[in-house]
Amino acid sequence: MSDAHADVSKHVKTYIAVFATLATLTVITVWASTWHFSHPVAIAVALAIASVKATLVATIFMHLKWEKAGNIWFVIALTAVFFVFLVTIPSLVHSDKPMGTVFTSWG
Amino acid sequence: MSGDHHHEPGFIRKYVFSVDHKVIGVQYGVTALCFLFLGFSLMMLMRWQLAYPGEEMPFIGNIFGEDAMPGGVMLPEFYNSLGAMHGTIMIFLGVVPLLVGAFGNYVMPLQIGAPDMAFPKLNMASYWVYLLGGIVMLCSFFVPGGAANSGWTSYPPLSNIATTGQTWWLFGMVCLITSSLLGSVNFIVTIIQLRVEGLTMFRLPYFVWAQLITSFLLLLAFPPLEAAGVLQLMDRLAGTSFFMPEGLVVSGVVQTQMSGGGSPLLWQHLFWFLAHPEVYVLILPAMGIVAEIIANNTRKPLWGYRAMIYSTIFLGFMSFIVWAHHMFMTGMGTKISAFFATTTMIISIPSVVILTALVISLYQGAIRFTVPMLFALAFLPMFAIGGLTGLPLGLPASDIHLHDTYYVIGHFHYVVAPGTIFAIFAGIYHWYPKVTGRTLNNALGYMHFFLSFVFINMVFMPMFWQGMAGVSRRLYDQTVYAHGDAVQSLTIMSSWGAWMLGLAQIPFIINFFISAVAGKKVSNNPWDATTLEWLAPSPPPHGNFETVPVVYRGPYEYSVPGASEDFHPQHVTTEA
Amino acid sequence: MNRSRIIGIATILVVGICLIAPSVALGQADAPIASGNQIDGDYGYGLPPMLSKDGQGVDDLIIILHWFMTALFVGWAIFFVYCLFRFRSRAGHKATYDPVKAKASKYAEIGVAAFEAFLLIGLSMPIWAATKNDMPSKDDATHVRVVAEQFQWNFHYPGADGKFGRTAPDMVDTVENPLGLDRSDPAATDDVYATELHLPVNKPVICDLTSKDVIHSFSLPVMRVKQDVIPGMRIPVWFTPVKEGRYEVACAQLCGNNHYSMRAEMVIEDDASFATWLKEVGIVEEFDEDELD
Amino acid sequence: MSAEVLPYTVKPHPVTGLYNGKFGIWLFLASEVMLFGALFSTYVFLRMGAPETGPTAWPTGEETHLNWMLGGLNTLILILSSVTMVLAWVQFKMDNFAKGRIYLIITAILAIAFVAIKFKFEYAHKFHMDIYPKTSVFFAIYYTMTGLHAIHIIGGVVVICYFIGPGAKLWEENREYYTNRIECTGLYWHFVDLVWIFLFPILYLL
Repeated sequence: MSDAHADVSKHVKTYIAVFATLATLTVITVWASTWHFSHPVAIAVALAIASVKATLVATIFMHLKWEKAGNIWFVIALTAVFFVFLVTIPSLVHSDKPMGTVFTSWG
Repeated sequence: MSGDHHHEPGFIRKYVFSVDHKVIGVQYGVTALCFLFLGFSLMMLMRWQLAYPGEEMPFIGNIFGEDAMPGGVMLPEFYNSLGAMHGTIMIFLGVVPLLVGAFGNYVMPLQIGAPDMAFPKLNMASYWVYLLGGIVMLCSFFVPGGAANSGWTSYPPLSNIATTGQTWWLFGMVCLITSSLLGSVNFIVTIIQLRVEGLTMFRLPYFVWAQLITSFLLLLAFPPLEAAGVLQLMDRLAGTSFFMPEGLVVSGVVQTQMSGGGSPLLWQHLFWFLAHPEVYVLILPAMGIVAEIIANNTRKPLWGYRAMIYSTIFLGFMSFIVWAHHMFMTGMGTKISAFFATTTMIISIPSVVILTALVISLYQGAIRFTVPMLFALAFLPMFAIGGLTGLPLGLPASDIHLHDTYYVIGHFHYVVAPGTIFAIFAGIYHWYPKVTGRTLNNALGYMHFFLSFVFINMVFMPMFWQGMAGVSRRLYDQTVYAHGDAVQSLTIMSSWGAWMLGLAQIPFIINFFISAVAGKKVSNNPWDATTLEWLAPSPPPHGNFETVPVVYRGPYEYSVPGASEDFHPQHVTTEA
Repeated sequence: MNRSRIIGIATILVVGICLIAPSVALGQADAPIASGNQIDGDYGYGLPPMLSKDGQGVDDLIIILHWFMTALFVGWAIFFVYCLFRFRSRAGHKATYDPVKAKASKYAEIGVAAFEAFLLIGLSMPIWAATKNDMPSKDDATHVRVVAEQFQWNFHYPGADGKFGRTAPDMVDTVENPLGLDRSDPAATDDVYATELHLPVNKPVICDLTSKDVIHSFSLPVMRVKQDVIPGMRIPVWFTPVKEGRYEVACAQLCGNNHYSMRAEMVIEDDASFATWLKEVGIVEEFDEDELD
Repeated sequence: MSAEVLPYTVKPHPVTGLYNGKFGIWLFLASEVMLFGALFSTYVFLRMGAPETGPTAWPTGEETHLNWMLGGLNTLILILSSVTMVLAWVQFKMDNFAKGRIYLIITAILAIAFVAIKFKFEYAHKFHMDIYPKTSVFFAIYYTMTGLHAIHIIGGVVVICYFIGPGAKLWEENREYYTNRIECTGLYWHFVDLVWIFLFPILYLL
């Protein structure tokens, strides 16, 4: 990061623009939640907007857009892969069961 | 870069709150060895109850008080506490701190030619948080109801309804995990950033590679258990139901105070997401130590150095996606079990590659049977047994019979006890001269090795037969079952093996302390080794090297043809 | 020097084996089983008796695996010991710098991988699929609910109507109604509660496993059946006993202080004895209830 | 003391392009991803396991008793604080200490506002309504996730205040080092913001 002062000051505009976008997206996501989509669609929309916002924060505020260090990309990629496994696999136990299994002890 | 422009720090800064990686390494090492012995002592107590159930413990039966051992006979709750704490102490307070905290801290920066770790203060914090975790764990023995007694796996709902000791256990674990996280960040940055000139990634000693991959496992696998620990603390302290379904009836009392809606399986997933990579945290640095010692004592480059590194990377990656093979019996269908059984079979291949590479490294070598080499050599067949017996447990069908039996205990103890702990001993004998400037006594060392080798097999080999017979693990008294009673003789044999193994450590303990002051003084490089740590003075001063070394070649250039010496250190400029 | 070390190793190994042998022999004391009932079958150092129609696959897999493991280990160990002896450091012997071309190891690794794939796909997966998916028809099977609690196994038979009565947590009484059975439910009138698992021989059995408190594990070593009992779930297991006799039900998952004593007995008997027993236990149950009223 | 001896504490490594602290903070964030990942996993697990109806069904909309306006306001506050954080770094980078410090102070104030809204209006209101973590698994995960997030915010505030106050001495000694540390703090701060970006919809809106 050997940006000259001018380079960095150029970013300021970008930062403000990103803030405006993020604020707008926040409003949109709240607004969208009042549309009474069916549940899967509502979840998809909300998560999609959140992902866009997160991407903006990561690329601009966290400087990933200008980041050339391969190590950071490597760590992010590795973490992303394991994150996906961690979040998805445990929930699969609700569907993949021995025949005849039910989720109640009583009845 | 020499340390002479520093103010000489005071005693406290130098030996207690030190930021020097070597002092921290030694602190870790000594603390962890004490915990290792403590964990082993807990097991020696349990072995009495197992071998002679319900009989009064001789000599020391009365010192544990009426709450734990009335009339010298162990109570089941005390037995369960000992079991849970044996596992916890051995893994989290003994072996990992030794492999990573002690060897990693002391040896790794020296091997990469660094003056210290990248974040020395973080390093110090890591040790003190670890010690705090250890003290919390120890204190838990003295709270009402005793220490945690729901196994080292702490499966809820049992652990949720357990006595206060479990809360202490959780706080202790949060400390230990935090300590490991601080350590792992430090290790990765150090290895990537602080290597000296010329030391490319493929000139790194295998031990450093093992530490690097281990650190990634610590970094990414431990946080989920920290989260799970927080969730269990919430369950215990705030009355939530993360791991509790509705409609529980404990001892005839309907649990109406909790909302229900949780699942015990959630804990198991989060726990094993940590605990399977944890197995590789226990084994990879051990392989690293063994590889160093084998290369040095065969006087020959490691066979398949690159293949070993690629295998280790692959092993580390795969270790994150095999965790549910611990959970085949929890009501898993065919799809998830097929996925996890497949990944489990796949992960066995890189282990085979590494083991093969290490044994082929012996071929056409000139093997010196030094004490560290004997421990390192013993590691190979012991790890092979441990690894092979993992196969029947990794296949869901054969796991039906063997799951949660002594077979499992035998399997993972072969990996970590005669496996990893032998590697730890090998490392201690190997690097002791670097730390103290003196060698350990050889005669005591051989005695320690041979006795340990015989007795440790006497402890764990019978467990395979017990497991085959179907005896469940964690039984306070297996003779209540006909199939357990039939193999009680094996339990007695194991117990005697354990006690004899305890006695076999006496030569080591004597050797460890006496040699620090009275051992034979040696040069900086007593083993004629090639890696950078042997360039530094013994013991190395603050800042490690008198001049910053430069590296010209790979780590294991032994017996180079046409050279006058049979070793060619990494930092020597001249061609052989 | 080296020779003396090898002699040392040999001596210690011999001494070790000498120590092991008598301790095995000395340990063969017969202690009585807690319940005082005679448990059938020969139990020893190998696999316990296999008395289920479908359990042979598990045994076969275990046995094949152990031959495979032994072959691998012995082959590996021979090479290992050969290296230790042949390439020991001695006067006039020098290590070779260049790596040996070891094609054999590559083939061995590929062989191991291929054989593991066969074990997994050829043997383990079909057995597992059958254990999890091929539930026998409920019409020809004996259906039992197994209710685990600290530290006892409870067995609930549906009685003549083949229907289990309603159960609820607030009905539970540790002494009088461990199942939490609602006797006002018409399906519950003929339900039978027992603490021994009686099953007719040569007929498929379906056990629905539930737990009242913590995780237990329903283990029938002689049937090669094991399944964790997870609170909040009802998980079925099935098997077909083929030999009459009295056997053991074990808890294989740490469930608290007296986990070790969480043992029940399983009696496999002919249809007639089973029917008689069911009737007797049912009468006792109702008798108890009359007395309480 | 050791800072002078150790290479790459201030200047980036010629090959990796990173100074130690920046690499370290990224690794730390990776572990944080896994920490929150486990909680997200818990959320998904519990939600997918919840029955359609009955007392343990998953609450949505009004049933959550969560005020999306307060949540939304907090989202905006946190996003704004991310901007001021990055602007602070820009000012330090341009050698403008006084301005940078003002931005840091604004960041800290915004963060404190976030925590105040969280505790004073949201938690207090719910306690008042007798809604505690033990009320249902939804509130259990709500309190745990937002609580852990709030602890991260508080931790961040402590660090920012340190650099406004006693840590500012470093500026005199080594400007680049100080700016680097602000950059690392910023990376952490944006990450905390990023977590909230996900927490807000999954807890308040869905």
